[in-house]
Amino acid sequence: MSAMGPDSLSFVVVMYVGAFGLLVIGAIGMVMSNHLFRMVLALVIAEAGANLLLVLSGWRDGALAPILGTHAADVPMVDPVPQVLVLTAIVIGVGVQALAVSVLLKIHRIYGTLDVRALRRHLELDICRDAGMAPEGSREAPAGERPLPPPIPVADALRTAATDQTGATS
Amino acid sequence: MQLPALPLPALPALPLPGALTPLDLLFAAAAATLLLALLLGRWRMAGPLMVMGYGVQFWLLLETGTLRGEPMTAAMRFEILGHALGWRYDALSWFFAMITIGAGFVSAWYAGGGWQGLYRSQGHGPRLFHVALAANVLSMLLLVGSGDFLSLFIGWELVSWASFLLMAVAGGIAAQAALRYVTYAFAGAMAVLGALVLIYGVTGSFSYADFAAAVPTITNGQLWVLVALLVGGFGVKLGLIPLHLWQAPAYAETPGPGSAFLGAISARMGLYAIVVVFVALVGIGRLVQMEIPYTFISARELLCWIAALTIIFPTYTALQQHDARYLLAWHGIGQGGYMLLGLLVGTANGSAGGLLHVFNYAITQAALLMAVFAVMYRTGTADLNKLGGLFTRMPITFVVLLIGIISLAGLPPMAGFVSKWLVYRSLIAAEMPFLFVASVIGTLGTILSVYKLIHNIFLGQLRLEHEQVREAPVSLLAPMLGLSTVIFLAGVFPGPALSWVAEVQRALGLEVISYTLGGVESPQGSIDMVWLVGVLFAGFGVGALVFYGFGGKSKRVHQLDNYAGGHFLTADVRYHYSDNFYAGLMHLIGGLYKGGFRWLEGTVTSTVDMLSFSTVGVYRYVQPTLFLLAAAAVMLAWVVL
Amino acid sequence: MTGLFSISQGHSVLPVVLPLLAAFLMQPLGRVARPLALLLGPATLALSAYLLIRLWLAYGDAPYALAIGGFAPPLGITFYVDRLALLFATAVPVLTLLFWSRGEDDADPLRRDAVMLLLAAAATGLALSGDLFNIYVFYELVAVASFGLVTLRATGAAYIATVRYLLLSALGSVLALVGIAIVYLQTGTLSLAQLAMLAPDALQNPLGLAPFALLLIGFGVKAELFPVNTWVPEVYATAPTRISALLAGLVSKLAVIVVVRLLVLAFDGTGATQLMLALGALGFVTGELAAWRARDLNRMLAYSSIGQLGLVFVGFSLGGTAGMLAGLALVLHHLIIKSALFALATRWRGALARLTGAARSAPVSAGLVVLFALSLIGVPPLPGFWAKLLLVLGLVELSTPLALGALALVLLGSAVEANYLFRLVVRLYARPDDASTPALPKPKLLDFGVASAAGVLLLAATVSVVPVSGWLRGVADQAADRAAYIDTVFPTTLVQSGAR
Amino acid sequence: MRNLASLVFTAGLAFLLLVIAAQLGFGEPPMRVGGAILEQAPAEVGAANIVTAVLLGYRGIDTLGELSILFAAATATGLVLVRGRKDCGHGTSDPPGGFILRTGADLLFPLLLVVGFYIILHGHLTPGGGFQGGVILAAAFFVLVLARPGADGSGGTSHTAIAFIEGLAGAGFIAIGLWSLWDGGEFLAPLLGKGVMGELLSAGTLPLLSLAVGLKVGAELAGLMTQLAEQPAGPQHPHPQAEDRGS
Amino acid sequence: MIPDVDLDLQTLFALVMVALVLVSAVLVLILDNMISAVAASGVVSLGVAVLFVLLHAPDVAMTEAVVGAGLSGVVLALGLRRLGLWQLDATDTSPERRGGKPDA
Repeated sequence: MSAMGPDSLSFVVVMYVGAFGLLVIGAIGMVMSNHLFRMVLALVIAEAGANLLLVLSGWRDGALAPILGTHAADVPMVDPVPQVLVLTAIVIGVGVQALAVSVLLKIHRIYGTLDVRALRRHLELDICRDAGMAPEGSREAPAGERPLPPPIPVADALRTAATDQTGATS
Repeated sequence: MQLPALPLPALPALPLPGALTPLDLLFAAAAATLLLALLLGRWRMAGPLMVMGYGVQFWLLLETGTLRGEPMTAAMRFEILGHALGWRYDALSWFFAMITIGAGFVSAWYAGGGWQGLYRSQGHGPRLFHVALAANVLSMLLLVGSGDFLSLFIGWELVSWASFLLMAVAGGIAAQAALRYVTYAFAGAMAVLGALVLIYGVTGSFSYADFAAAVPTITNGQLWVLVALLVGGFGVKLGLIPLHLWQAPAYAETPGPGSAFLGAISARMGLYAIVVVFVALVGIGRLVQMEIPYTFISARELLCWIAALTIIFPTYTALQQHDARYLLAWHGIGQGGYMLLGLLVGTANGSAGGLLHVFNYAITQAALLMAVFAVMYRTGTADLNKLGGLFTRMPITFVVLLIGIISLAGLPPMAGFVSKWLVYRSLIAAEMPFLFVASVIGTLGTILSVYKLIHNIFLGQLRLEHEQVREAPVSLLAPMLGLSTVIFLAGVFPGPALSWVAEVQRALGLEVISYTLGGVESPQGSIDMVWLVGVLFAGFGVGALVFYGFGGKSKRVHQLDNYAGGHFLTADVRYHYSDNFYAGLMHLIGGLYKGGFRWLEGTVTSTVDMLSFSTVGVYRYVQPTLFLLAAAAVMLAWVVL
Repeated sequence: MTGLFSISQGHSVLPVVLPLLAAFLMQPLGRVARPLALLLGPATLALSAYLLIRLWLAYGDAPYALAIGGFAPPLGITFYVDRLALLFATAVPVLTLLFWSRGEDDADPLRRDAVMLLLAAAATGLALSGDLFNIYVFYELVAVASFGLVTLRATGAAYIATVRYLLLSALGSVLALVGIAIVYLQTGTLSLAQLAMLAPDALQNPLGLAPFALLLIGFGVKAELFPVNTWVPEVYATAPTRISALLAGLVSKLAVIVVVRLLVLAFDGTGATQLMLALGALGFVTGELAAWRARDLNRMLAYSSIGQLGLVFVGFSLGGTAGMLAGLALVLHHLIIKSALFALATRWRGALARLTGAARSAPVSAGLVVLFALSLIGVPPLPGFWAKLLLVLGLVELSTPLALGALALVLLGSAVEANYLFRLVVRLYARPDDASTPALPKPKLLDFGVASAAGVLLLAATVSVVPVSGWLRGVADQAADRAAYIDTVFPTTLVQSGAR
Repeated sequence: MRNLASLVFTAGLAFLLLVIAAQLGFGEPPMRVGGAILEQAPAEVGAANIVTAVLLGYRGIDTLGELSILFAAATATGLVLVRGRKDCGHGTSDPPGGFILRTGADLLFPLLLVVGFYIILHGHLTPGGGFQGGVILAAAFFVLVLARPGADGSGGTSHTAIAFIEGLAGAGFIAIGLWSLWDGGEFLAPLLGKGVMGELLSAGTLPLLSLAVGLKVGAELAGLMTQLAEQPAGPQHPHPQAEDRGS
Repeated sequence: MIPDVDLDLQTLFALVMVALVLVSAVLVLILDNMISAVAASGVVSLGVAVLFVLLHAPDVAMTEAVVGAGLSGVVLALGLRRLGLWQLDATDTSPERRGGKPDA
């Protein structure tokens, strides 16, 4: 721990807790939510957390911003490299979010819902239809490839039932 | 058994043409035959051309002279990724190569003749068939000549894929049976690869010599793993008991002469590999020392009992078959058991019996299958319930089948008797009475099923639709008759065949059998076939003399010019029962046939199916990011803690 | 441009920059001279391929480092060009050209070509870059470009698959960023060469392995590592087949090569290799088992590529030159075969049931499928066997219980693989029972050309296995050599100042 | 069950990250590369703002990569959104902004432009630079679109103009880099001397680079937001909620 | 530029900001109404921007403020508008409207 005394230690601890807190909350949000839009929001939070951690890795206690001219030249300055990395990371995050929102828009237009479970079923049905085959577990493609008994159309069943009575009575 | 280390001079990868040994010429001839089949397969005269190709190969094999001379190493040698890859022939390889090329020769001869017209009419091109046959012969020649474990595995894979090609040529049911075969064969090959790699782990190289030297130092536990993997892997091809379900449908559904070739030699490649690894390198003595704790069974007894079961179960399954090809294919599995049993006994007579049975059974199976396909050629079916009384129409095929089943059942005048007798003799001499009883039960089953075979096809009442059936064309009869004479001669004068076997025993370092022209002269038991057959034919001669000399009063009448139970016979009534031939016997022992092995295969397939169902579930999970998070947490925990 | 003819080491940046320039100019040029814009993409790729081949010929044997912007290595970003990097960098423009989508979907061609160029530029960057964060940026560019390309078919399923893949990849990138932050906190540098120098003391402790685990997950998403590859079947089934070919064949390999460079330079010797071995073996088994149930060709190829990449991870995790050689052999083998299989899939897309008797109408393609199936499962004379043999021998030499378990899994997985591949082959050659199976679409000449070229390449490799394996061993030795990497980036004169 | 599993795993991850954080060095990072840059940056690049010096100088290709990521995202959004728009043309876009929004937009537009360009041009002196300035420019144009969406909701912004600015700015960035390569140096090496520290015309090509970045980012994001604004509101099948008037 | 008046004041200020940020992050996940969720994510971004200032990283703070609160706020809001989720009062409780709140 640097010579700055105990309280600077608590500053860094607070910051680390903030960074990891954001990261974890973002992760929880992404995994547990059932609505795609909320997952994108959680992604925003997770990225903010990661960026905070990255800047923290360059922070030096008692050092100032790496801008010359605003303070005396020989004052210790914070490490500029992580800040550059974060600049890039933020812009990447925005790019990915914009793309995510636009794809969500198209999904909503086609399926009308953004619920993860419903979309998962839609995905499977669409892939099977696109490949030109019956989806797994349906009548045409039983899961275990065990052929199902042919369906008895309702009309015939009634007719056979009717003939049984007549047959039985005659 | 010391296969000398491969002398590996720092040769460039491909040798100069000047230093070609006859062995290289043999490989080159086999490759040339394959090329010939590829290019000229569709041409009508392709059949005889292929026969000539196999003839050249046979001549070159004799040229190598490795039967009696010292082993020959091929100049074709590679150094890939630091592993030496070489081929060498010794008496053992010569023996198996001779049978392979012989089987190829006869099959090509049979396929080149009339059968080609039938095959073409069924919508298949003969070119692919000849290519598959030539590929099989080439890969088998490479396998039997393998000089180290790497070339053994490469040859093994080539053989299994070439036989897949031959099986799948006809398509339809054959293709499905071939697919089932490929699954078994490739699982076996992976087991073999696992074993070879473990050997590499122990000895540090793929050469036989290093392994032979390292065998005494290998612990029993490691050797048990090797035995399990290698016998499992090679046993798939040989059709040992739990892994035999694929062989009957696969060999039976293969078109005509292909089935004869596969039945004759293809399964024996598994035997060759087991001989090379366990008899030559590990040694039967070492197998005897590997005791299973708390039981008196050693590794050898275990393998013997697997071989015995392989004799019994398939033979009694053959009883129930109603298709002649399936009946003979099931027998193929059964007879494999005899060969392994003989070799595992390890005494002079035992191993000689095992090896001789490879030769005898090869010619017997080929002759029988060709006879059955001749019947199919004429009548269009091999279903025993739809045939009968063809003796009058196809007498020569009848004679060929008769000679074949006598040899298959192991009765005196024919070759099968000599090798089975040797195996029985060695079992008694080696104090293994229960195994002897098991093999006799097997022979009983064989006799019953072969009788069903000849009775349902040739004896009994001729069917209306078979009235105009003529004898098989000469081009089919010639190879069949050739094989029959070989069976008869090998039965009467087993001397030459025994001489080959003696050379092989010497190459393997086993006790050599003392043989004479007529049979065996040894303290454990001797037999002189010439004298035995002489007595037999003397008896026949006396019987014929009495019959023709004094009797001869029989009058040939038409089969319906007869009466039974006071009624005249009419053509539409069946007086000759062939369906469910052994109902009584099956009633007695039917309980044993719950399809235990089919159930075993079913469990394996359903476990794989259930596993894949769960893994697909993983890939279709609703929330993929959960897996990412889980992976992160688990990996960090594993790292930090 | 006098530099065009006399190639200099400085030009090795061009294959990354030129496609970017072309992508930026695509829109303005499109509005000015549309046909010229459509030709701009392939022309740039051809130029960068030409440059790379000239570089290979001129400086191929000895590796060299290139300081971008003229700043000395630890401060600025360096490009490290050795044979492995050149090999993959050249593969990028060549394969992108071969799988250049020729407008079969009605997407806006200008935007699609721009995104393809970005993908190619970023992939080349991934192969050449020698800086940790620079690799992260190029990886992210590859990811965003692939998101764009996967939606080209504009079907509902494509969008769902893309958004699931996007969220998974974004979360992976966040974790990778955390990993980079921890690495920077510990070593204070991002240049791989300096990391390699500092690694023995800074990164060996468990705290060193944590960033590797995070980076492995971050880059594992694209490299189809086991737990994070759930996106693969959906995306390859819904994306245009040529894009799937590019993603499966090439881009996943580059992600693997990046992970391997990290492993070799900064994190070797730690428990990292066991981590990769376990995940690789699991990936192989689940990939093969899932492929066993697949009922349409694209998803089967997707699962098979997951399996093969699991095998690649097992190969690279063996460590040392043996592991590098095994991994490289598997990677190149899979690259050729998967691209060719997907090229065939452009014609045979859809349910496997429709392929019954396809060999009758497309005998050569069916023959190629047989050849590729045989080589995938490792049938001897074909190169697939030698690659698998190297892997299996490496596993036995490792002979830890984990390695032997992985060996058993690899062998069992291969048996399952043989079954489902040859179930397809038998279906291809089966006689179609009902004539109702729809006629297959006419093959595109270039795709058929790609597949047959791959087949010829495979056969050539089979015949010339000895020289090819010698060359590959050279590449592997050079790639696995840490000291050479450090010396090339920090010529001995600068070592003192660099490692202050 | 899924939520339980995710809670367990996330708690585990949080705990492990904290364990790692505990072992990490607090507050005194090993300033290897950072320290060297702090010393050499004023001399080598001559920019007052060392972060911009690193951003456009030392790690220039990172910025180029990031630029192309934003370009890729914008183009991919274009690919995704532009395709479907033609078929369902009923652009029930939002109503024109109220009086306050329109006058506010007119007042803000010039101010935003000035602030944007100021930040871009002084990137190498004061905090800020290409990206921040570019976003402000984009906001300036988008405020107009919000105020007067017009019939198709694009508020009259011409996509061709945006495409040209975007393309040429990006090409400019790379041209400067290639120029230094062609000039015998390395790609993106700083040129045109250092100038006087703190002056507007100092740090060689950095201001030009940040101008290129600013213009490109501005054009791109303006185009992105306009494309989003042009999308028809609500899902295809009419939704009860679609017609109510948002604020 | 905040003068270094007193170290613990800075720590106290940091504590407040981090608490604010974490609370609004949790709110993003819990709030039913999507608009308020987007607003909460804006608050998170601005909070993090202030933290960046505390960490002497003015460039990053400006970028985060402009891009986080400005651009992503606008993009997400536009997305909501077009998704038809722009719904001020939370009366309608259909799951579609509630945005599938995590039912932990």
